[in-house]
Amino acid sequence: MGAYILRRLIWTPILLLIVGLVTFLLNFYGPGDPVQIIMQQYQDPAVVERVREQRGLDKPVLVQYGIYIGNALRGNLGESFKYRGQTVASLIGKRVWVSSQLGLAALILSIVLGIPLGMLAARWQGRWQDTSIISGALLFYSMPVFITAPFLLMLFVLWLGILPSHGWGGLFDLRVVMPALILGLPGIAFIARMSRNSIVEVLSQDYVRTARAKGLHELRVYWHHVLRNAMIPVFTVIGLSLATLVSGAIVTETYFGIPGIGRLALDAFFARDYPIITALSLMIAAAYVLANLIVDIGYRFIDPRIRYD
Amino acid sequence: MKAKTVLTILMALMLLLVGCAKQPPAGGGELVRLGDEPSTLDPHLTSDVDSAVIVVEVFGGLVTLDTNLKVVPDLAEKWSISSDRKTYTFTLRRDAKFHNGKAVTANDVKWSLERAADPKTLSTTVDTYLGDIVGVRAKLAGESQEVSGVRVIDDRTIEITIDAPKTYFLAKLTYPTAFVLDRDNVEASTEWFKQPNGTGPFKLKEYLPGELIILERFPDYHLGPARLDTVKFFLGGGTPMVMYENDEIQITGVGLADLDRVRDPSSPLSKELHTATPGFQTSYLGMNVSRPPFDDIKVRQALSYAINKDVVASTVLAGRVKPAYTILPPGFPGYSADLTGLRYDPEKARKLLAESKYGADPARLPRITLTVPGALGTAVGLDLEAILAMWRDNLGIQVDVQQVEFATFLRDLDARRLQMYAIAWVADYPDPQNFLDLLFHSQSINNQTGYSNPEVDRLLEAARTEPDETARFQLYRQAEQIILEDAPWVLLWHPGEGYVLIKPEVKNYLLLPIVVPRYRFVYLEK
Amino acid sequence: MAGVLLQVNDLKTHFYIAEATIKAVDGVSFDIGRAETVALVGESGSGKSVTALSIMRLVPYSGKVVGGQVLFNGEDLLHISEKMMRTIRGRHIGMVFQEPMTSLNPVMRIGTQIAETLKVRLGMDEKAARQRVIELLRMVGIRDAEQRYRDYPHQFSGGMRQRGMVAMALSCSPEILIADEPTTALDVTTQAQILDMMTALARQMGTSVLLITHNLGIVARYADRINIMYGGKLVESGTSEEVFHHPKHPYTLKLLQCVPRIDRKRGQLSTT
Amino acid sequence: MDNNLIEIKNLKMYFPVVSGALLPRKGSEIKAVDDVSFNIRRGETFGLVGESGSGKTTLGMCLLQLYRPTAGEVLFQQTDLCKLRGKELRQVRRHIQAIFQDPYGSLNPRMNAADIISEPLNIHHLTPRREYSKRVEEMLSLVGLDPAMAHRYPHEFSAGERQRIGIARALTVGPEFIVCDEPVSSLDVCVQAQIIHLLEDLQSRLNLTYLFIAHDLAVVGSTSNHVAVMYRGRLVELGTRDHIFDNPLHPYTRALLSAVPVPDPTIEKERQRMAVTVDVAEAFSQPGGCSFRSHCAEAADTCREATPVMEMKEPEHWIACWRS
Amino acid sequence: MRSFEEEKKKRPARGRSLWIYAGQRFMRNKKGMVCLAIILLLYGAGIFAPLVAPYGYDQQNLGQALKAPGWEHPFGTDRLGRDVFSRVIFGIRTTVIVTVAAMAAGGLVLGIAMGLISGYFGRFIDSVIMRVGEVFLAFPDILLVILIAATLKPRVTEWVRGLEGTVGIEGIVRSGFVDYMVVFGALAIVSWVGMARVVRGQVLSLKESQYVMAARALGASHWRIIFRHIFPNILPPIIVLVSVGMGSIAGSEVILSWLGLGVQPPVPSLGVMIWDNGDISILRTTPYLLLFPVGTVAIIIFAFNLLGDALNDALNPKIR
Repeated sequence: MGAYILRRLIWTPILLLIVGLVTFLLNFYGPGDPVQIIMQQYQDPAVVERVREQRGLDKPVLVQYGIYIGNALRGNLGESFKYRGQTVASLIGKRVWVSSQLGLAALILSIVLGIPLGMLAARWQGRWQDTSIISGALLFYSMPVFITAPFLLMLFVLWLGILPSHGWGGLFDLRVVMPALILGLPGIAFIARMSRNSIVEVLSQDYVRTARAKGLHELRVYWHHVLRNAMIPVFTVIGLSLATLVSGAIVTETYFGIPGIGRLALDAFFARDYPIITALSLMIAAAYVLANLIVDIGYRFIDPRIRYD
Repeated sequence: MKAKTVLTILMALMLLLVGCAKQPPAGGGELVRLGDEPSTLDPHLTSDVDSAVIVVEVFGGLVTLDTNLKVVPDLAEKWSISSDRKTYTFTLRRDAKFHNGKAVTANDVKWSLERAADPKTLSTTVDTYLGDIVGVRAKLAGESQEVSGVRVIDDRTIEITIDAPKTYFLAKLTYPTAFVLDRDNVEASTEWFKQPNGTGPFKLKEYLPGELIILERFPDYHLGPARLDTVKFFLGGGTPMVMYENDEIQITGVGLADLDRVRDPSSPLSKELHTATPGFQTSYLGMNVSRPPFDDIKVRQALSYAINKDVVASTVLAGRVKPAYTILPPGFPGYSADLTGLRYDPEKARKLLAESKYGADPARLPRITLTVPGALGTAVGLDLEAILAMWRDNLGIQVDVQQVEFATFLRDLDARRLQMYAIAWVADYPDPQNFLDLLFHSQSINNQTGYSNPEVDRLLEAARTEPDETARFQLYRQAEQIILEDAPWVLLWHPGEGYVLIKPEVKNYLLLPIVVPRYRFVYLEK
Repeated sequence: MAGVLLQVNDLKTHFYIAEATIKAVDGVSFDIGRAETVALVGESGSGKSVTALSIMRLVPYSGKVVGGQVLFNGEDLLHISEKMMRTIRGRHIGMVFQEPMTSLNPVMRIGTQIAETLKVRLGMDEKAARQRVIELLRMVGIRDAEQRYRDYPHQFSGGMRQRGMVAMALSCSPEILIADEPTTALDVTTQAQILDMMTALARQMGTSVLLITHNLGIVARYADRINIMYGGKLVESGTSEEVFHHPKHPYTLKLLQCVPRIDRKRGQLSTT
Repeated sequence: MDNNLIEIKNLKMYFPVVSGALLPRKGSEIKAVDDVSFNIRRGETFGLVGESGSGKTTLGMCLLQLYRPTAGEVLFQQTDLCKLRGKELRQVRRHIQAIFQDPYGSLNPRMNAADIISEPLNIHHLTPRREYSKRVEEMLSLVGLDPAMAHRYPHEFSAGERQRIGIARALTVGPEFIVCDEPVSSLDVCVQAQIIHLLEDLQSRLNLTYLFIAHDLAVVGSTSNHVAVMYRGRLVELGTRDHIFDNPLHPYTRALLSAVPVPDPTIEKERQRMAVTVDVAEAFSQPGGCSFRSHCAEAADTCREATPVMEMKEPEHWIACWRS
Repeated sequence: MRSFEEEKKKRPARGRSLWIYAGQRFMRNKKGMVCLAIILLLYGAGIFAPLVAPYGYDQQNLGQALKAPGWEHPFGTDRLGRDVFSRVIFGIRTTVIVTVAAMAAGGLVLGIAMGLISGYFGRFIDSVIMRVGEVFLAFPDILLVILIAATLKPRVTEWVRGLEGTVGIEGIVRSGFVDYMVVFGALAIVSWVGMARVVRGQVLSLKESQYVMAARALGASHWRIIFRHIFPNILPPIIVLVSVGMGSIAGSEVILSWLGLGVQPPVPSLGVMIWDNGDISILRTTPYLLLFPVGTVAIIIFAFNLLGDALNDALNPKIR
């Protein structure tokens, strides 16, 4: 186990280095020039050259990358091109936190609603309740945010008038309800479906028959024998979705005026704001690696059969 | 040039003297509205509207513009111009203060101008706005430490020398690049602009990037303090109409889809609807005159004659724009109402096309691709779709549309790779030169259509040095006339009246086409 | 034979798969006396396992007991409530399944799984249950029972898992132990140990055993009486001497002839 | 010993257990087959018995070169198969074939019987394509199946029929030697008997040589001429069928035999069991010495100190035990 | 439950492959059949859009703008007076093109190929492929799509347009096929990993199966083993994944339109129609502009997902 984690931890920086390099190369060789975008119509070649030189953009790409990594190791992620004068860390830091909280709220919502729905569907496996739960979940899964967001706004803000329409106040603020609901809906559907299939699978296992042959009450059979086994694959999915938390939800954040990372990321991409792009892609990659590690370690606790060595 | 979606450049500052006559009534409180994230709050780096909106409230310069686009004093109380029209001597106001109470001196002005011209500052606008000052280019090139054209006479007097007599120089000084900063404040930290010490009517009380900006009244403002206590800008975005109707914000623009509903007299919202003066902007479809079929002037003219802009503007866009028949927007210096442009005439269009070297058969016409910038959502508006349909119906020409992400678009535009492209030009400063010379002179780097007419070049060059304004404008009028006839552009729209909803308690909120420090006049009436 | 403990009368269990009805158990009758070992023998698909599951009312989803009686102490198990049935399962009828690898919950400790029945069915507290489980583990021949109590199934070998299953099945000293192919998946030496241990314990507790197997060798060694099944029906019943030495049904005869025996040589196998 | 078709010399098959944090390095190894030697004569059935984990299937895989052995030689007609590569190996495969245990898993469920049986012809280009169907019919009749069933799929056959198709597939290329890896262990007894009978019949008709791998002593006893007993990767006893079954010398062989029940209540109730105290899989990690010693009633100090080697105790009867 | 040999013998099973059985099971699945019918209906309508749609997609009538649904215009008209029903039908045609282009772009093929190679050959190749895959998984794909697709797309379309001009055909670019090919081609570079992992897992277990062992013992080449023995047996899970994947591709078109990466106006796509009208103001004033396209997309995603479920039941039956 320790060796496994160590191996993963050694692989992580290598992976991050590669991801960073790929991003850098894409930035460098991809079309579009951040200076040009900053300059808009002031395309004075002398000015462009001056800014490029000051920003170190005229150096060979590998040198630029080396400098970037060197600075990053010292905790300096550089300065944004578009948001001039602002450090990348100050731009990203708080927004990641907001996006993560929102993602977490959505995740919790989808777990809290998804798993019980899946259990109910599995309980009535093959009957109309099963079909309607799973179809209903799927229907919401199929709804783009472009319709759920306006609809919720109409319902909660304009008709019922019980929720504010925008802004962010943390996990324990009313304003989290709508965006979390919208982000959570596909998750609810996905987790419900997955739990349902997993539970159905586990129900046909021999040890469930053993548990019943022991004369256990059906509830106890579910709670002690079915659920924990059935949740192993569900856990993987939930664990891996942790990685997506930090990347934010562009459309939803825009609809509800949430100061999250999604919109910043998109704007940065379009403005070729390399320092932000690179920092974000490194952050997302790191989150992915971390989520994987959490899943792997978590497995060890859920499923005693797994051993890494 | 630049798309509507991407942020435009600050044009001018306006000083409005409205309300100065009366004593300010009570009416403090907080004004809440949506805002866009500023790229920067450093005036010397400011080059976009979103930044300028905040910057002009917090900072100020020697001069600014009034409602008639006349340059009026700000930190300077008066100035004199030497007889060779190259040297300007400014006298500073006695009561001009920074937010921390320190008086503004001539040394502050000099230091600020030199900071803007310092290559380390990385200002992208300094060449354009301060490049006329003697010594600025030398400092930018690293050849000198000081700007020789800026001289401190005494604490309250400063002298600025420019390289040649230029009538528009004072107007350029109204731009944030020329704003005055406090040296101690700037040198305190790299992110000093998050606690700026400006000279504007408002202090920056709080700035949470991506979330909000709160401005607070500066009680000692030299032109008379603001009445509002604070102004709050939400930067995170949201759904404006809902926010407005839910009383979360007090001002919002009205979109096309809501316009009918809001304009309906039975709607209570109709009483809160105001119209804004159009901005100085022209949107158009540029044609690369070296690429077939646009190498034939008749094809270009035919395309212009074949579209009924009046119908599109009034129905599809619900009157939110005005059809453009001239390059210069109405009300712009040098605008002449007697230029008619190419008006809708399908018969003439068909005839011109038939006369062109490609003939009347659209199948023989080289294929036309219209490139449209912008990434998020459809950059291709309904107006363009309507125009495409008119070309198809009136001329039988099927134009393909290609939507291209902005960075790539910009590069292709500069490389003159684009056959036909949609874009808009917003004036940087109120002078016809900013439109006509920049965009149509054959040697201009901004001439992306490749349009070249020796007669036009001659007129434009003559206008550059013509000291008499009337004569200059006459030269520009002649040039514009020729350009309109040569039709390198399919002119589309000038912005029409913008519709804005303002809560009834908000008073004296001025709807202006340009960025000005406007919040100091606003008051709330409970 | 000290009276009949379990009597199965004309049991019928059908499966409904894809519009076809499969009569897995088709009119089976037999009985088990107290402290007796009765074997149910048949090839795969003969319906012997379904019979056992029908007795326990654990027939899977697609199957259904459609007729007959299962009299346990005179009471028909097919007609009591599910709640009553739960008190029978584990407490009065224990069961050992074929696959030791999959029949134990992989994420639950062995000790916890065995203790579960004691706590639920006998109402023992944690401590008493634990004591009893350790005792049971020792009885079924697991060394270091205190440590092994905390092990997970995957830490046990196949034979040990089956010992654990036996401990679980016998934990409440049931009147009947149904052993469904308990050693098929195990090596021959392990098989002998487990069966010896299991029957010895059953005898000690006075528990009757319903031994379900396809292995005639095992039957010969452990069963008092034998029921041979074929195609869902009983074809022959009798004491083991009767069945082995004087088989009446041709199927029984064939079965006996097919079995390879270590005491016979190459080429002595019958293939009729 | 010209009569030997197969000679196995000091065969070893170790599987590395990968470990290490930085770079995967070889830690311990699992010695699945450890220094095994024996010969198989032309035309005989050589039985290999052992319990699960004894390495008997690995040995069969090594023989087939499906695993490449760590060390040792597998001589087939004096050619060392372990040294063959690529095309040469492919050609030899024609002569050495295999029958597998699981009648459900050994046939590709997406191919019908004719495809399965004709595939070897296709691989080795033995017959023109137009003769495939004739050949398939021949093979089906040979293994006692109705040629009309050629276009059925595996799931449409019974377990016994599937095993016959597996045999037909092995025979299509005309092999001399067949590794039968537990060919009947998952079949019902009567089907088992039929398949064994078929194998014996084919052996005499086609002059085949079998390596018969099984865990069921009774099956091995009823089919083999020579029998080898394997325990934890090593051979412990090797001899003729009668030697092993009537006069077992190794304590493990004896324990094994005594554990097999005889389907006769009269005999069975008189038989004595040899006590095997500990569960087999439990005492896995004791290095050196006789691996059976912890289960052996006769174990002594020598058994702990050195690994016993095979010694001939009587003609054609070898055993690896210090105590006999 | 073991299978019942006796019963089986009575069945008239004569040379019917597992595919046919799966087909029969699928036909009995009402849910699956309904979904298949819906998909066929919608796809049929999309493919034959010019015949099905009552109006052209760009047929404007400014005098008939913003008419609520009625007899003449079942889904109403938009601000340019175009028939929304016809535009939805043509939008479905774009969805058909999107799904076909996504398949043609090869993310699927790449994933399967990588999974097969990785799982089958194992060892070093496996480690390399899986490591590379991890980098791609960790890489934010939207970045790649924007940087590659957004910038490459104009070049590619320009090139194809030139090609169209020389060959004398028209409409390939206009249909959006090229756009989507480029976008999904870029996506393929990152998205193969998921499929590769599924395939690899399947291959790893099949590799040890006895019929693969038997084929190896027969001297079958690697390619024969991969394509005759392994590939057909990993198809069922792939088919299920593809069905569900088609749904998400149809859904992703909305996001692609939002990023400006889809078909170019005036050719409609459901995504463009949703994005253009995905606004609360539209929902309050002219909801039909939004609801009909959204409903259509939802039905397509929904049907593909349920179809996937049904295919799964049919192809990977488990005895309950």
